[in-house]
Amino acid sequence: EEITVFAAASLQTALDPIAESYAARTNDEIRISYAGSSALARQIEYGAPADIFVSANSDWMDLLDERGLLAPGTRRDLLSNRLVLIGARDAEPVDIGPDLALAELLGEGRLAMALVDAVPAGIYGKAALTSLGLWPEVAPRVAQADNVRSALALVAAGEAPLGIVYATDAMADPRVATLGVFPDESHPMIVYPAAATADASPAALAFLDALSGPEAATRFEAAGFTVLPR
Amino acid sequence: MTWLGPEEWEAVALSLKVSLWATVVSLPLGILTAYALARWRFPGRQILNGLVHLPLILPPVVTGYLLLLTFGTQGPLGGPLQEIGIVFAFRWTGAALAAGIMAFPLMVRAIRLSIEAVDPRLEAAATTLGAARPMVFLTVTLPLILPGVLAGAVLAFAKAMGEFGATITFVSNIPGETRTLSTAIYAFLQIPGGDSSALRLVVVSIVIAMGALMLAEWLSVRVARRVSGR
Amino acid sequence: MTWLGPEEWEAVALSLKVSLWATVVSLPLGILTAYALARWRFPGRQILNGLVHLPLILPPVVTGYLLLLTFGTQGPLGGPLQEIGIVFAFRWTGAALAAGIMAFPLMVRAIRLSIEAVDPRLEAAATTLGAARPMVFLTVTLPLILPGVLAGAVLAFAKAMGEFGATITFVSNIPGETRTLSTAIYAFLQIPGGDSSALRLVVVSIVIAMGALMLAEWLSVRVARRVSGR
Amino acid sequence: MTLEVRISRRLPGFVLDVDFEVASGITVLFGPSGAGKTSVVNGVAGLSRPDEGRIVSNGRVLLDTKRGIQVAPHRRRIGYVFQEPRLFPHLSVRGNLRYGQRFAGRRGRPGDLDAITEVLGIGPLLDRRPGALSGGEKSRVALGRALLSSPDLILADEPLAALDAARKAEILPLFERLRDDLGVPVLYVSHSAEEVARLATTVVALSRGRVIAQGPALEILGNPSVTPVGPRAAGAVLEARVAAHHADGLTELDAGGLPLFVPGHAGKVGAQTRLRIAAHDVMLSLDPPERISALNVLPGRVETVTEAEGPGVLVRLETPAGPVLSYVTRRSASALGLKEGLGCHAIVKTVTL
Amino acid sequence: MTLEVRISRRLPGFVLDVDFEVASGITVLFGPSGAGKTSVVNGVAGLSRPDEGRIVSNGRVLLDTKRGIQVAPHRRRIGYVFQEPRLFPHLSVRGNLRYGQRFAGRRGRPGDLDAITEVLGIGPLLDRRPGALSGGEKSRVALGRALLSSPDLILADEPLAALDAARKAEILPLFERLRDDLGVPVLYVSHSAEEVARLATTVVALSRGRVIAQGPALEILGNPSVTPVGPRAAGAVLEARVAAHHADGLTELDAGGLPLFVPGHAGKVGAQTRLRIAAHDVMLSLDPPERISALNVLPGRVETVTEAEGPGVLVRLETPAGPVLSYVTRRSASALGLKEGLGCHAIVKTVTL
Ligand SMILES: Nc1ncnc2c1ncn2[C@@H]1O[C@H](COP(=O)(O)OP(=O)(O)OP(=O)(O)O)[C@@H](O)[C@H]1O
Ligand SMILES: Nc1ncnc2c1ncn2[C@@H]1O[C@H](COP(=O)(O)OP(=O)(O)OP(=O)(O)O)[C@@H](O)[C@H]1O
Ligand code: MOO
Ligand SMILES: [Mg+2]
Ligand SMILES: [Mg+2]
Repeated sequence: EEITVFAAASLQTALDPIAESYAARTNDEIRISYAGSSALARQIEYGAPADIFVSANSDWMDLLDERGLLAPGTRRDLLSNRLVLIGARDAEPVDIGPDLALAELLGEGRLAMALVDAVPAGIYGKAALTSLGLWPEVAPRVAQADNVRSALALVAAGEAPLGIVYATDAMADPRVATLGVFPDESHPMIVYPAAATADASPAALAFLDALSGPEAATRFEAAGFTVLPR
Repeated sequence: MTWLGPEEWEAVALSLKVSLWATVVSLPLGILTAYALARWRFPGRQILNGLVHLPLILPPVVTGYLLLLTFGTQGPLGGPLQEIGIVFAFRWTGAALAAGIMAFPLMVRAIRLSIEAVDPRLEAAATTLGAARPMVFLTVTLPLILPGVLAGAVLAFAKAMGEFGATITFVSNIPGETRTLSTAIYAFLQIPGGDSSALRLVVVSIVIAMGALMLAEWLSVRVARRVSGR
Repeated sequence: MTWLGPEEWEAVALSLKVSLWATVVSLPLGILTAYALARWRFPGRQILNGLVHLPLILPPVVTGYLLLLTFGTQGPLGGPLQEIGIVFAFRWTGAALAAGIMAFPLMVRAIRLSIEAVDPRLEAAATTLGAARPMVFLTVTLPLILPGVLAGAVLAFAKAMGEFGATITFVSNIPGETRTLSTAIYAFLQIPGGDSSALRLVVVSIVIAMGALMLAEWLSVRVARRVSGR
Repeated sequence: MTLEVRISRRLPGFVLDVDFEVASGITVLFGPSGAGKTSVVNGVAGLSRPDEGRIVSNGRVLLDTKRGIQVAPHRRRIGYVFQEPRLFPHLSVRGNLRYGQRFAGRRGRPGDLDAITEVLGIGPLLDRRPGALSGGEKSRVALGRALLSSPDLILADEPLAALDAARKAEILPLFERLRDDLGVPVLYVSHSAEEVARLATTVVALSRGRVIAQGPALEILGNPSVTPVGPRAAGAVLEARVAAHHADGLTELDAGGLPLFVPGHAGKVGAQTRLRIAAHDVMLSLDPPERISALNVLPGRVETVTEAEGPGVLVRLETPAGPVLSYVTRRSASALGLKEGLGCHAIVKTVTL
Repeated sequence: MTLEVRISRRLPGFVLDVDFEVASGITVLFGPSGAGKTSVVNGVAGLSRPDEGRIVSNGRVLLDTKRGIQVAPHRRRIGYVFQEPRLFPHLSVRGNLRYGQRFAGRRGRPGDLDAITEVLGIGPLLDRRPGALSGGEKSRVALGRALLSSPDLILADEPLAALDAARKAEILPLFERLRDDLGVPVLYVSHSAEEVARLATTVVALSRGRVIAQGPALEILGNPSVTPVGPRAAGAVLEARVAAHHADGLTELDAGGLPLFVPGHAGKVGAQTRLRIAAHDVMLSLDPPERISALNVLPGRVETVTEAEGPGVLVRLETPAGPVLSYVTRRSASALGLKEGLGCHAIVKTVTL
C-alpha cells in the first residue's frame, strides 16, 4: 500500500532510513515529501494527498487541527530538539545564561539565526534570548536566514562568528562547534508534532504508530532529537 | 553512473520530463503572446503584459501559493479541470505547470524581441504575393524569428530546470511524482550533511542545462547562417 | 498609506534601491557580455555563455550559497574586495549583487537578441565613414539596440524585485539593510495567518513592478518610433 | 481593362492627392524623385491606407473609403516589384520565386519558372540565398517573384534601375509581352526615358504629389513642356511592319510605305512593330539630303512649331509614316524658316533607332 | 595620385580576380550585373577580406596580404556610397549627413553641409528620418553623407541609379568638380552610358569577375568591341574654350578654331571645357551640308574605319578640333565610300551635345 508522508525538511536524515526499513518490513510503499512546514501545511489545507504530516512546529499543526483536516486522536508530539549556540570549530565553549556577554563575543560580527518572527528555530531563539534578557542587546546584530540550515551555513562559512540552531543541525556539520546549549526553560518547548490526515488509510496509521515506536526512537536519537514519550 | 542512486535518477528523469513539457507546451502560447504583445494593439494589452511578467516579479513562493489556490483541487480552475480529467495538484503535470509559468516571461520576452526585429516590409511583400496573415506568419515571420524562439525555449528550459520555489510550494516534493532535481537539491540542503548529495545533483543539473544550451547555440548559428545566406 | 508600517516602507525603499542598483550596475556589463557572445568568436565563449546562464539553471539557494562562499568576507573574492573597501556580506550591496547575478542571464539574453538583429551593413557603413569599432558601437549599434537594452533592464529589474532565494541565503535578512520586500513576503508566509500581511506587500510589489514595466513599454515604443522614423 | 485610382493622403510635409484613370496596357508613373510615385503604388497595393480614395482595377473595387470597402492586400491579386528588392532572406532564390505561386494555385496561368528564370538570367542562382546575390541579381529575382505569382495587375517600381543596358534589353520584351500578349495591366514607375518610350501605353506624370499630366504616351511624350524629363524624352512613335532582314545586319521596316532601316530587329517578316524616334535624334533638311551617312529620310510637312524647354523648339512633321517630332535649336528653326506648311525632310540615323 | 587594385577572392560559384592600376580622376567600373563591381569596391573599402591582394591608394598601402598589411576600414579615409542607401535609421537626415564629419575633423576640407544639401535638393528633408524618405531621396542623402566625410578616395556604387534625369543632371557636376577641382579620386560603378561617358577618366570593364578591358576612357569608349555597353558608349572628347554666350540660349565654343554651338553652358567666357560627342550622334556627309537644322559641322579627313559591334563601323575623323568618332552603318559606309584619307564633314546636332 502507498503511504504519503509530508515532513519538515530537517527530518530527512532520520526519517529516510526509518521509512526504508519499515517499507522493507511491510511491503508498503512510503513516499516522503520534504519541504518547509508552512508549505506542507498549506498544501494539506488545499487537498494534498498526504496521509501523515510531521511538522517542525505546532502552529501549523494547530491550524490543520482547527480546520478538521486531521484524523481525530492521531496527533501526538513526536520529537523535541534543543537550541544551541554554535561558533567556529575552534571557538571556546560558553555558559549560556543571563550573564552571557553575547554582544562582546560577537564583536563586529553577526549572530546567525533563522527568521526570528517566521521560522520556528528563529522564533524559539528569539524567545530564549528575550527570556535571558540578551535580546535587546543583540537584536540589531542578528542576521536572519530563511531556515536553520542557512543560518548554520553562515557560521560554517565563517561569515558569522556565532549562530543559534538546533542541536541536530549543529551535530551534523563538522565545520562548527556547539558552544553551549540553551536552557530548556528559556524557550517554549520545541516540539515536532505528527498526525494522520482525515482520510488516512489504516496502513498510514500503522506507520504513524511505528514512528512512535522503539526502532524509530533509536534512529531519531542518533540524529540528535529527543524522543517525546507518547 | 553509480554515484547517483535510483531515487536520484528518478529525479533527473522527472526534471527532464517536467522541463521539456513545460517548454514544449508553453512554446506555442509563448509565441502567440509575444506576437500579440509585439504587434496587436488591444485594450488590456498592458494588463496581459503585466500578467506575463508577474511570475518574475513575485517571489516564487508566492507564485506557487497562488497556483495552489487556483489550480489546487479546491481551486476555481483546479476543480473544473479535474472534472474533465486534467489534474495538476501534486502531479508532475503541476510541476510542469509551475515551471512553465515561471519560465513564461523569459520565453515571451525573447520571442517578442525577435518579432519586433522582423522587417515589416518583408511581411508586406508576402502579403502582396497572396499570403493571408496566418500564412505570412508561418512562412515569413516564424522562420525569421527562429533564433529568438530557440533562445526563448532554451531560457525557459534552463529556468524550468532551476525552478523550485514555486514548484515545491504548489505540488510539494513527492518522490517519483513532483520531486525534481531542484527540489531534491533544496531538500538535501535542508538536512545536516546533505551538501555533498546536493552537490552531485547540482553537477547533473549543470551538465544537462549546458547540453541544452550548447545545442541551442549550435542550432541558432545554423539558423542564422541559413537566414543571412552566408 | 497607513496600511504599511514603517518597517514595511523600509522594505519597499530597500527593494527599490537594491533592484535599481542591481539593474543599473549590471547593465554595462550585460551589454558587454551580450556583445561578446553575439559578435566575438573566442575560446571559452561557450563557457562564458554557460556561466551567464548558471544562475538560471541552479536553484537560487545554491547560487546564494556559492555567492556566500565566493563573496563572503572569507571568500576568495570577498576578502580582497573588503581590503579595498567593497563589502557585500550582510549589506544591501550584497542583496544587489545577488539580485544582479540572478537577473543577469535575462538581461544578457534580451540584449544579445537585439544585437544579433542589428544589420551589420549599417555598422560597416559607419566604419567607412571613419568610426572606429567602439565609436561604431556607441553611435550605431547601441542606439539601434536600445529597445532590447530596455527590455533587458526591465526584465532584470522585475527579477530583482522578485528575487529572494539567493539574496536571503547570501546576505540573510537584516531589517533596514537586507530585508527586501520579497524576504518580508516570504517571512509572512511562513507563519499561520500571515497571508493577509503578505498580500499587502505582494500588492505593493506588483504596483512597483508594473510601473516599471509600463514605463519601459512607453520608452520602448518611443525609441522604436524614432528608429523607424514613423 | 481599366485602372481607376483616386488617392488622397496627408503626411507631415507631403500631401498626396492623385486621381487618374487609365485603360489597359502599361501605365508609366513618371516624375522626379519624391514626387509620390511609390506612395501611389503602395496605395494601389493596399499597403498604405489612404485618408480617402477609390481604386478600381478592371471593374473590381479594391478600395472605396466612402463605401467602406477595402480589399486586403493578399486578395488584390497584384504582383508588386518593390523599389528595393525585399527578398525573403530565409528562402533560396527558388523559394523566393515560388513563394507567390502556391497562393496563385487556382488562378490558372501557372507561372513558368523555367522560362522566367531564363529571361532574367538567374538560372545559376536558384539555390543561392539572397544574401549572396549582387544588387542587380536581387532585383531580377524580385521581378521574377512578382511575375510568377500570376497577378491580375502588376505594380513595378523602377524594376530595372539596377540593371545594365544589355540586361535591360533582355528583360524589356517581358513587359512588352505582358502588355501585348497577356493583357495584364501594369503600373510601371520609371525614370528612364527609354523605358517609358518603349513601354508606356499611358503616361501619368506626377509632381509634388499631384498628377500634372496624363494621357496616351504619344501625346504626353510629344509635349516636352509637361514631360518631367525634359525634351530628351520627347519623341514620336511610328507603327511599322517588318519588311526584310538584310545580310548586313539591318532590318528594313515599312512605315506607311516609306522604308526605314533599323539595326537588327527580332520580329518576323510581316510582323507589326512600334518604333520610337526621339525628337532630339531627328535632323531637318529643306532639301533631300545626298551623300550623307543617314539611311532614313522621311519627307514631310511642318505641322506645328512649338516653343520648348531649353534653347530649342519642337517641330511636328507630318510624314507618310506618321507624325515625327524633331527638337532643333531656335537658331536653326529661324535659319531654315520653319513654319507651318513648309515642306521638309526628317533625317534619322539608323544607329540611333 | 594613383589607385592600384589587385584582389583575388574565391566564393562558391564566383571567383573574383582583378588587377588594375589607374591614374587620378574618375575610374568607372563597368560591367554587367553580377560581374563583380560591388565586390571590388568592397575590397577597396576593406569590408571584405580578399584571399590575396594589394591595394595602394595614392601611395598609401591599404592592403598587402603578402606583407600582412591591412588598414582598418575606418582608417582608409574613403567615402563609400553603397549600392543600397544604408542610412542610419535612428538618425535624422542631418544626423546622417554629419555622421562622417566628426571623424574627419582634423583632416581639414570641412565638408560644406549647406552647399551639398543644396545641390542634392535635400534641404527640406534635414529633420526627417530615413524611414520617411522616398527611394531617390535616400540615395541622395547617402551620397551626401559619403561626400561630407571629406574622404581621400570616393567609392560610389551606382549612386544615381534611383534618380530621374533632371536630378542626375544636377548632381553630375558634383562629381566633375571632385574630379577636376578637388582632385579626389573616385571609383565609380555605373551601368549608364551617359554617366560613364561624361565622368570617366579611366574605364575598367569587368566581366565574370575579371578585368576584360581597362584604359583611358577615350580609348575604351572609342572601341565598342570591348565596351560592355556596346557602341552607344563610344565617343570622342574635344577640348574647347568658351567663346560667347548668345541670347538665344546657345553657347559658342571654340574648338581648334572651329565654332561649336552647344545648349547653354555654365563656363565663363574664355574658360577651358571638355566636350563629348557620342559616336552615334555624328552623321557624315561628303558635301558641306546646307539648309539643314544642324549647327555644327566639322570638316575633316577619315583616319580609320574600324569594324564595330552591331551593324556598323566606327569612323575616326581627324578635324581641326581634334579626332571625332562616328558610328555609321556598314551600308552607309560603303555607299559613301568611306576610306582612309577621304575628306568628309561631321554633322552634329546642337541638342545632342
Ligand atoms: N556570398 C556569396 N556567395 C557566392 N556568390 C556570391 C556571394 N556574394 C556575391 N556573390 C556573387 O558574386 C558575383 C559578383 O557580385 P557583385 O555584387 O560584386 O556584382 P556586381 O557587379 O556589383 O553586380 P550588380 O550590378 O548586379 O550589383 C555575383 O554573381 C554574385 O552572385
Ligand atoms: N512617413 C513619411 N512622412 C513624411 N513624408 C513622407 C513619408 N514617407 C514618404 N514621404 C514623402 O513623400 C514623398 C513621396 O514619396 P515617394 O516614396 O512616393 O516618392 P517617389 O516618387 O517614389 O520618389 P523616388 O523616385 O525617389 O522613389 C517624398 O517627398 C517623401 O519624402
Ligand atoms: O525565481 Mo527563482 O528565485 O529562480 O525560483
Ligand atoms: Mg519611389
Ligand atoms: Mg553591385
